[in-house]
Amino acid sequence: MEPSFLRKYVFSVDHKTIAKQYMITGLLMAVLGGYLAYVFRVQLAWPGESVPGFGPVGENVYNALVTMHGTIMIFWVAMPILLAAFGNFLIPLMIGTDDMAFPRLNMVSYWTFLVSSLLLVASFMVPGGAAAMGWTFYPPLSARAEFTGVIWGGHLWILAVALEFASMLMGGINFLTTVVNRRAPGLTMFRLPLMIWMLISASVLFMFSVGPLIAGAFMLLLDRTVGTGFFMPEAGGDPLLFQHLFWFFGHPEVYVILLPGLGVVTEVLPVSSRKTIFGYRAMVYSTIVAGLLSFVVWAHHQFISGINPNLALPFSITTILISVPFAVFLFCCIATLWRGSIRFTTAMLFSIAVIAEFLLGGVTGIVNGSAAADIYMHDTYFVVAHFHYTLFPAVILAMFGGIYHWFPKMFGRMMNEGLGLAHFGLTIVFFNLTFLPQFALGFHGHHRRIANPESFDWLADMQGLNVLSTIGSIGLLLAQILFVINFFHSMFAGKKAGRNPWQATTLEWVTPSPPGHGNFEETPVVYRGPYVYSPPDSEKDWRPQHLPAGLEGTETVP
Amino acid sequence: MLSWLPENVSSYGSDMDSLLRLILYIVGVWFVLAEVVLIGFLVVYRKKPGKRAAWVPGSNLKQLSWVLLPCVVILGLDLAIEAAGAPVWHTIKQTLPDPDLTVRVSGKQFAWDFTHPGEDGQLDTDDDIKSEFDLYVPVDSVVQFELVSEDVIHSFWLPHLRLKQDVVPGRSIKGWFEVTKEGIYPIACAELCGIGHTKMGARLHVQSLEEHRIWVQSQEPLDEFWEE
Amino acid sequence: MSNHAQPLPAKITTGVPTGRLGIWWFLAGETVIFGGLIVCYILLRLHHPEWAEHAAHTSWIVGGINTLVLLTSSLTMVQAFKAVTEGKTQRAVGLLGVTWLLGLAFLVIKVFEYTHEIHGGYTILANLFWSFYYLMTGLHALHIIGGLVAIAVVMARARKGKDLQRVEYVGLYWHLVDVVWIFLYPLLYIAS
Amino acid sequence: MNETLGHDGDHPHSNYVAVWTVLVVLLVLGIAAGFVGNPVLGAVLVFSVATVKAFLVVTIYMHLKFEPLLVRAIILCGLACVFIVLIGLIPDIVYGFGH
Repeated sequence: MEPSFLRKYVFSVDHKTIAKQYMITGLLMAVLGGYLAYVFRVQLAWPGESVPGFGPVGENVYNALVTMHGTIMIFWVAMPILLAAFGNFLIPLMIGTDDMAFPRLNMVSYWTFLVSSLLLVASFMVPGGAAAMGWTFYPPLSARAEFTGVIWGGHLWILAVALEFASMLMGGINFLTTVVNRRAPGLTMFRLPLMIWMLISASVLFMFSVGPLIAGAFMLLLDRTVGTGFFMPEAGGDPLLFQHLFWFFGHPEVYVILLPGLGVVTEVLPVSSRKTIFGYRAMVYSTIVAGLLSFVVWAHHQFISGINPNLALPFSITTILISVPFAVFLFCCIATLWRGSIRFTTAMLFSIAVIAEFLLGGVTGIVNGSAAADIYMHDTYFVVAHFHYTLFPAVILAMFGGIYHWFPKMFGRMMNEGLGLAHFGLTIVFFNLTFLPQFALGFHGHHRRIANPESFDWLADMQGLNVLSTIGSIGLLLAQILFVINFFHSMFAGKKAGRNPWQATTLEWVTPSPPGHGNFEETPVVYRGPYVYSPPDSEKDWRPQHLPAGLEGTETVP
Repeated sequence: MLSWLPENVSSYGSDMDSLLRLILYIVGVWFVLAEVVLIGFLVVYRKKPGKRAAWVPGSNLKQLSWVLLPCVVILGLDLAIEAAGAPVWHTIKQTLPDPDLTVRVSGKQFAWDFTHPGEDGQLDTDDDIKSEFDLYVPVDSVVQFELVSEDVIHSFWLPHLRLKQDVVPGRSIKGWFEVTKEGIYPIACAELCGIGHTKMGARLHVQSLEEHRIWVQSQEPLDEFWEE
Repeated sequence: MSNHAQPLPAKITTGVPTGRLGIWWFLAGETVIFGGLIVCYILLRLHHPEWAEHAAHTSWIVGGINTLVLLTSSLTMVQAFKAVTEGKTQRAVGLLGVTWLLGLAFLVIKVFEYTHEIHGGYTILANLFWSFYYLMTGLHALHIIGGLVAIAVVMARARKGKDLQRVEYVGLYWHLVDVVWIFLYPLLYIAS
Repeated sequence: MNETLGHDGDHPHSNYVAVWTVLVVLLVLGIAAGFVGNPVLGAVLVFSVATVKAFLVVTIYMHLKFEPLLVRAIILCGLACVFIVLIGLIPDIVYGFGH
């Protein structure tokens, strides 16, 4: 029986449809977030000028723009696309099952997310405009409407974020239960593709870190609406309490959106270099260590926020120690390329770029992680450049890598490689043009979140760098038009993809492209680890996970 | 990159600059090294006809040591960076030398209020000198400041002094600086504090001891205290 | 990670039914939320010893009765689960009904308590202690209401002999709400 | 979600009424501890009793003691996070800001 249109495409319980819904919603939100970035970048380069396509940017409008840009990119782009979309699409396929453990919960999770997105978008249109307290939402600024003049925008912001958290929690419960309980026969934890490890690590981190912030959000909402004083010193509350709750969540949250991106890299690298991943277990363990450490580093966001100065050193040490597991991870990625046979597909180029650019984000993190150096660098453009160099590769570049890689599986057609190459080149050039100058601005002491750099004389001679950065950001946004064209054109007119266009070994490539309802024609049985490429005892350079010994290599190449 | 730093005029600023230099050298070397290796691999091991990839799973310690040994070095360098940073942090944030002058800095939306002691050198007395936007301190003297906020969180930011400290309502946070060169330096607010955040700035006037004494004498004491 | 095929492991899943595992993940999330809230309260409470006076205005007798009600409802809930495993569906439905009524009784007592306190001038804005009091007990009461809805749904299905495994799941949730109250009671009513 | 009862997920049952009796006794003990003169000792007693009560409900009513390690680990991780927050914030929130 064919399900009705509504059941099939709208209120679907199929994990693949839900994944696509998440992806489309996330990409639309990314367009909005990018547009906001365009508006405030133009304001920063040419302060006071009317921005084409927007109009003049007032100071509170500027604050709202940066607040919403941060909020949207973290919670409505990174999380839905990397965690929810890739997670929903890949988990059942990669572990060889027909669907998530709780398909209806999955649907509820998406619709909760959609409602939260609509609430957030609606907050631009209410009187007073959108929230303008910074994406970190520090009280007291956020605890009383009169401090910013934004009333409904702030309420809606909290409500939307709370719903988004609820949606991601439901998704996380689903992911974890599915991976723990529904793996195909023979698929032990250490035969899971690394992407699955990254997704479940991210879900665990999210689930255990978000609780205190949800409690904090309840308190903040009461402070705003009822007038209680949980975070107001005159009532006996403490503003720093919220910062602690926020960053106890905030740092693991960075890894929640980072790990799935690194997971994409670990999937694409072996396929495109025809070589098994280097140090599978080392990568798994370093991810777990980094995840554990992420719970004891949160105060590094608060070195100069008035916390007890004696706390800085312990938190600084734990922070800098995080560089070790990530170094293990990245070196393993690089070592995977050693003596490989590298094919430069678009997905591979994006994955390599993730490593190359993330390295710069990683090493500059040391500057911020050192408590003393952070006295100077905190809240400057150096921090802005640093976290864009970590999050842009891990979120946006990895997202593109993942889409170019799994698009054939999602839609049954290949994306255009020529357009993909052009998209890649322009994206990388303009990304660096946007954010490299910001390191220099940070060194010069240009602090964040000011609408007009010309308010301060000492910043005047660096204004050229602001202009450069803005030109880069405009180019970066325009370059994405190529991706949009490629995405939609390939969806309908791309070259038909077979089951396994990349000759990859993991289970998702066993299914038809796109997989039908129920995914697998028969439950696959897994005989080996995920990345058996170019094994020494075989002519073929790949050996799928599901083929029994003796039958390896019998699968026809599509 | 260090040439982009604004001129340093504080006693501890040069320590900060050397720390930044040290960190940049260390991470710079590693960054370049990693990128060179990465790009080298990409070039050397690109797909060539008849050449197939090797089987290197990295599952034993011998192979893994290629990755783990550099990481041990990184761990050592991390600790070296911490060791270099700890004294700087200690100087700026964990010590309070005996002050030659104590001032109170009060952040509010969207201005800085400064309270200087009068001729008696004490705060909260009749001859306190208040000023908005202008902080006057003598050169080569230890200035202790007490940060308070009247409304939201601000951040007391003096780039030329390499000093930044958030100002939190409900807390009174103490710190210190010593300026080594006369002149006028910008003060900004580095924490988003509302609509006027962009323009929330002030000036630090660093005067010679003699000029500062004359300035203190020439100020009118506070009116409100006369009436008491 | 060898390239050679290895024999299949005998058993790969945890042995925990999927639904129950999902509930446990959910409960872990709830633990962190309530835990975070309780930690905030404890921290500020330690900072403000003077809150003891305010805490003295909560009634330990009414709170104690409510604790007894919830403990008893947990007993009937777990007995309902036992009845299900023994195949006594009608007995299970009856016990669920008793649990439901006890939950309702808890809410009714809570409403009287709130009314009394608000008439005494102790509103949510009276003091930060009372803000915490209303936030924590209110959030807990919302969980009770949610539990009542869930129990009603499970009861309706169980009466027809369907989805009996849900009796256990709703029970796990109900016990967690009970555990939260076990901590809220001394925090808000007793310790002064 | 289509499991039926009777497969390997089942637990043995304990004497729930006896546990309930213990819980009620503990409740009375907890209230009594609130009237101990020394506030520190009183608080320690009250919260020890509450912890024992919670432990009984979780292990027996919720059958945690029959669950595999994974399930216990889930709950313990949650509690560990709560404790990290508590310990990490004491220097700042309890002693951090003055009057």
